[in-house]
Amino acid sequence: MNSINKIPVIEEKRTNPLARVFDEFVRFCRSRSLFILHYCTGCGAIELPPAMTSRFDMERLGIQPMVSPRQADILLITGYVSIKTLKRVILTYEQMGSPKYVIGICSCTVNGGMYWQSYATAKKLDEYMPVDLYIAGCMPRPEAVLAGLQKLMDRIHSGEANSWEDYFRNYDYYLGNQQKLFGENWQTPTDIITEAKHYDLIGEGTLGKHTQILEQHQKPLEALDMRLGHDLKEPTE
Amino acid sequence: MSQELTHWLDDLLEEIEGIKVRRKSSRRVRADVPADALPALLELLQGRAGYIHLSAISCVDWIEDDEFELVYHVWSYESHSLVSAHIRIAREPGVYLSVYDLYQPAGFFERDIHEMYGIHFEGSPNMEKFILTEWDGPPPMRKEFDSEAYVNEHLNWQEYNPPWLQELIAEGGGVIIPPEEQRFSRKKD
Amino acid sequence: MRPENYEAQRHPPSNEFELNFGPNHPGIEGNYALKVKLHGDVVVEAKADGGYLHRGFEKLMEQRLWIQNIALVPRICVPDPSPMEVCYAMAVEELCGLEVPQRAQWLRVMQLELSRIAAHLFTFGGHAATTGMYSTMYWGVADRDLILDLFEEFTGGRVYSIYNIPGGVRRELPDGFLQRISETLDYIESRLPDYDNLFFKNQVFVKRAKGTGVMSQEQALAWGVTGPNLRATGLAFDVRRDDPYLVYDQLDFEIPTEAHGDAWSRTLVRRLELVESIRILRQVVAALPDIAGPIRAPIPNPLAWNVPAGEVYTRVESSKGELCYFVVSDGGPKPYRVHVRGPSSMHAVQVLEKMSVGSRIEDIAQTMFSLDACPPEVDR
Amino acid sequence: MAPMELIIELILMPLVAFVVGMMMVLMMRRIAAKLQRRIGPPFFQPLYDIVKLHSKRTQVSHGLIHDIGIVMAMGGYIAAETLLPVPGMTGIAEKGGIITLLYLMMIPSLGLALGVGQCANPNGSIGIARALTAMLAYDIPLVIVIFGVAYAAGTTNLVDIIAVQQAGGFETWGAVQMPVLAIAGLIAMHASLGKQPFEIYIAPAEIATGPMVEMSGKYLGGLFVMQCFQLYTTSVLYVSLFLGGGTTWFDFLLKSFLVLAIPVSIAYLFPRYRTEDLLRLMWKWPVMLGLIGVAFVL
Repeated sequence: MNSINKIPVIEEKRTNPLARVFDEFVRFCRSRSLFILHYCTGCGAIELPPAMTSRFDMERLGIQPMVSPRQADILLITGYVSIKTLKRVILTYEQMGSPKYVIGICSCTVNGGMYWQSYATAKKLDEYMPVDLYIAGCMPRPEAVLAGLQKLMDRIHSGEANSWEDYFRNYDYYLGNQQKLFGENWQTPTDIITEAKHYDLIGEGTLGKHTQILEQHQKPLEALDMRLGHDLKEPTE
Repeated sequence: MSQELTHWLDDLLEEIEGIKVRRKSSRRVRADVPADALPALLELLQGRAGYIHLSAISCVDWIEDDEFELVYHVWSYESHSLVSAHIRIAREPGVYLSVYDLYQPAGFFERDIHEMYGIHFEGSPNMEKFILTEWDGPPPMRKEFDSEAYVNEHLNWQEYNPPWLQELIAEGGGVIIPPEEQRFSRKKD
Repeated sequence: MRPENYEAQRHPPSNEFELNFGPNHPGIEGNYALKVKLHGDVVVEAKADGGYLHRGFEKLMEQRLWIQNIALVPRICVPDPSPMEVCYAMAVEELCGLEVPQRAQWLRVMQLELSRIAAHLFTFGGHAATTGMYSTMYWGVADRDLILDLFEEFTGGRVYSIYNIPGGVRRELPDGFLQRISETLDYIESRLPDYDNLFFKNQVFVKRAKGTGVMSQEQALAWGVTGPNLRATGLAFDVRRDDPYLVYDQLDFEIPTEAHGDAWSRTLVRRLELVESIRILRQVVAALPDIAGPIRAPIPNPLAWNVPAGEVYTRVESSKGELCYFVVSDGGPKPYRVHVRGPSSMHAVQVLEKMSVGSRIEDIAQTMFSLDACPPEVDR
Repeated sequence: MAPMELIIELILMPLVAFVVGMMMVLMMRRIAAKLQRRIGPPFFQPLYDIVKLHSKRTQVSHGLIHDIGIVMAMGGYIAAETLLPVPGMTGIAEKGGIITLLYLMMIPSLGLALGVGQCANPNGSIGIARALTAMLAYDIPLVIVIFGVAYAAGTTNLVDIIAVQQAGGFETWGAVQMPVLAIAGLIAMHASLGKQPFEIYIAPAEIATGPMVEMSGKYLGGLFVMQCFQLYTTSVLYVSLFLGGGTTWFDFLLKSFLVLAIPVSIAYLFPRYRTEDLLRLMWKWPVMLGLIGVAFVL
């Protein structure tokens, strides 16, 4: 499988010196206030409470947990993602507001870890969404988690943590991998292509043969089915 | 206590035909029963001997015999002993009776075995998928399902092959084990 | 940007609506979901939806060597991994007829009880956080970390210790470890009054927990509930005493019970078990210096180890309930079948579904955490 | 007063409120950290959060009412600040009076209700239903308390109420003159802050932060700003009603922070009530105390 060639994109510096000071300030604030999405996808989540609570205290770095994907900046993939979870993770990722960052914690997100033989877990997280940072280990200690988060803070501050733009620029690649795993009729409720146009982030890899497949079967966007059993009938019109 | 218990249990089990009882230790009894006699056995155990706790239902796929083995582990809070009732059913069509009306925990285990092995339990309240709701392959726990082949077909894993390792290998070193010497992970036997 | 799923969902005219409670929800323990149908804020129907943590352990174990699986099993239950190792090791030992040295058995008891304390402290934290009292969570998880430090020191791993192998344990205790374990136990014991004042005697918490998620003893027995949840309905059953393994029959401990079977009773049972675990650990600390001898029985070359054919069913009391392994060997180098009966497979699925019905939306999370459901055990 | 001066005051008062409010948020988080045996956030953390939220690239709007709702939520408090006299600035407090202030303090909840309603998220709807219920619960004792204070002072003008209290030094403070009312007011104020044990409408474990669940970027940032104003308004109102306002900025801020520290310290030691327990509690004790206090005043 050929991997995409990732071009590090650094935000353009504006010419107006005042604007540059402002941008610098905004980047600093972004790096100092990180909201983590409260989603435990796997076993690494067990080391997050220690990192969050009294002993290691994430809040002194300005990091705090948030509940809904809309509020959060960081998606922590804590360990292996089963295929069922991966669907939810992608939905969640697409609903988060940009700029957003993904951290893969634990070895399983890197290459499947000790579940390399398992039919139920996805192996390489960065095939399905752009990952800013991996924290390897099984499982990484809270110190390692905090060190990783600090590294992310540095990268945000210097403007290097732009992998979320990568998702728009190379959407075809990510969608292709998702379709390979979930079937060709895979569709998320978020319209990524429109969003990419909105941000002016259409790149060479945004549209391709996989997005064509998507457009063929794309239905008008509807809420995900949340029904219980079969007792609820379609309304008669 | 255990002498007395043996005696009493043996008397009870004599009422069922074709049963073979083997006492493995003071608290473990193995009973092999014909498939059609199991509900009667469980009813006896539950009603007359106080084996009211169904600890688990396990399924073993004996592909060479073309049979599934179902094991019902029941525990008695009174006599502190566990009876494992083994039955064998044909692999095709793989249908058996539910014991949900005797033991409610059976609902979960039967559902689990249904999705993992494809055995259908008649009379079970809920045979919907629970864990593998988004899985459309064959029941994965069957022996003929090759998990590794499935993974190779559908997923990529990262080969760890950094430049420094390649250099080492080029010089004749490294940690690579030739395929014929790999005994555990990839071995097919 | 306009939101995506903006189009309203078509519904039949009804006062009822559905809510996905999880998998991304702070009121859910782990990665798990409950689909609930609500009338106002009363739950009419609840359906558990698992499988988010499914890794196919039972299949993986069939593909790996007996000794490799030791590293795999603790991952089945993340908050309380030690009983998994011990239970699996016991199963292999029974198949091979290995005699475990006395010292190894005492060391295993020590590991199990430390793990139980850690798991209970974690549960209290989670339970308190569902009702909005985060201070207990912050304290509890930080104190649990001291136990993890002990784990790290004597097993090498903070969470997944992989301390057991079939036939014994991997390492001897470090120097002065028993002294440090006593100090930690003293500290945790000295913290218990604080927890009582903050959490267990907190009037608001008592008001919320009493009468929430009630389960009678008959129901508990019929539903197959085990562990602290069963003991909270008044039945003093504990695998450690009634189906003893390791050296639990030489230890002196009580089995605390409570009568009401609600969230409050379940919490209190765990609180009392904490004291009993500390008591057991003190006995172990007192006894260990006198028990000399090897820490593992000689085993054949583990990479070419053909375990004799047979099947075995081992049970261990984990912090969530009765944990069982059914292991079948066909005489080969790998297990033929391993079935894990996670204790939560009962109370996290059927029991939770039944208990949620009729309760209110604010009680779902509390019910789930007071049952101490552990989704990875269910999904495996 | 010259119109120019008035305009400057009207601009300055919300700004001051915002800065002080951010420090109050910081104090709240620091107190929580101390109780939870940890260090807590850095000094400028509230500012970082707000700037970061406003600089998000994605702003998910659910429609016009959603936008207006957030504006109402902030605007209600910003208007309320101009009615709260601070040392040296009275704004339009003399013309507005305490009744207007009470109305303005209700607007944010209503605005939020409108905005969240359009999000069509069931968690948000339940949350806002709870928030309005909670408002119903704490407003009754609050109104009783304010009636008592206004009756005792003989005016509904907040400037005059403060002047009456400052007339005789410490002895003429509302809290000394009407201690029962002051206690009832403190409980009502705690409930209006929406902190544990009265935190029924955020409740992350139950309804996933209720009204905030669909808020992202600037919308959430607006709510963070609103929280600053909320803490400031509540504590300054209490200081004005019972602790004699402030003669200098120093004692004014000292009193406001101390008053706020009481409910905040309590909050982190308690779980939350159920909705009906909150109603029962609020309509029983503070209302009873308030009525007794009013009886003393009459």
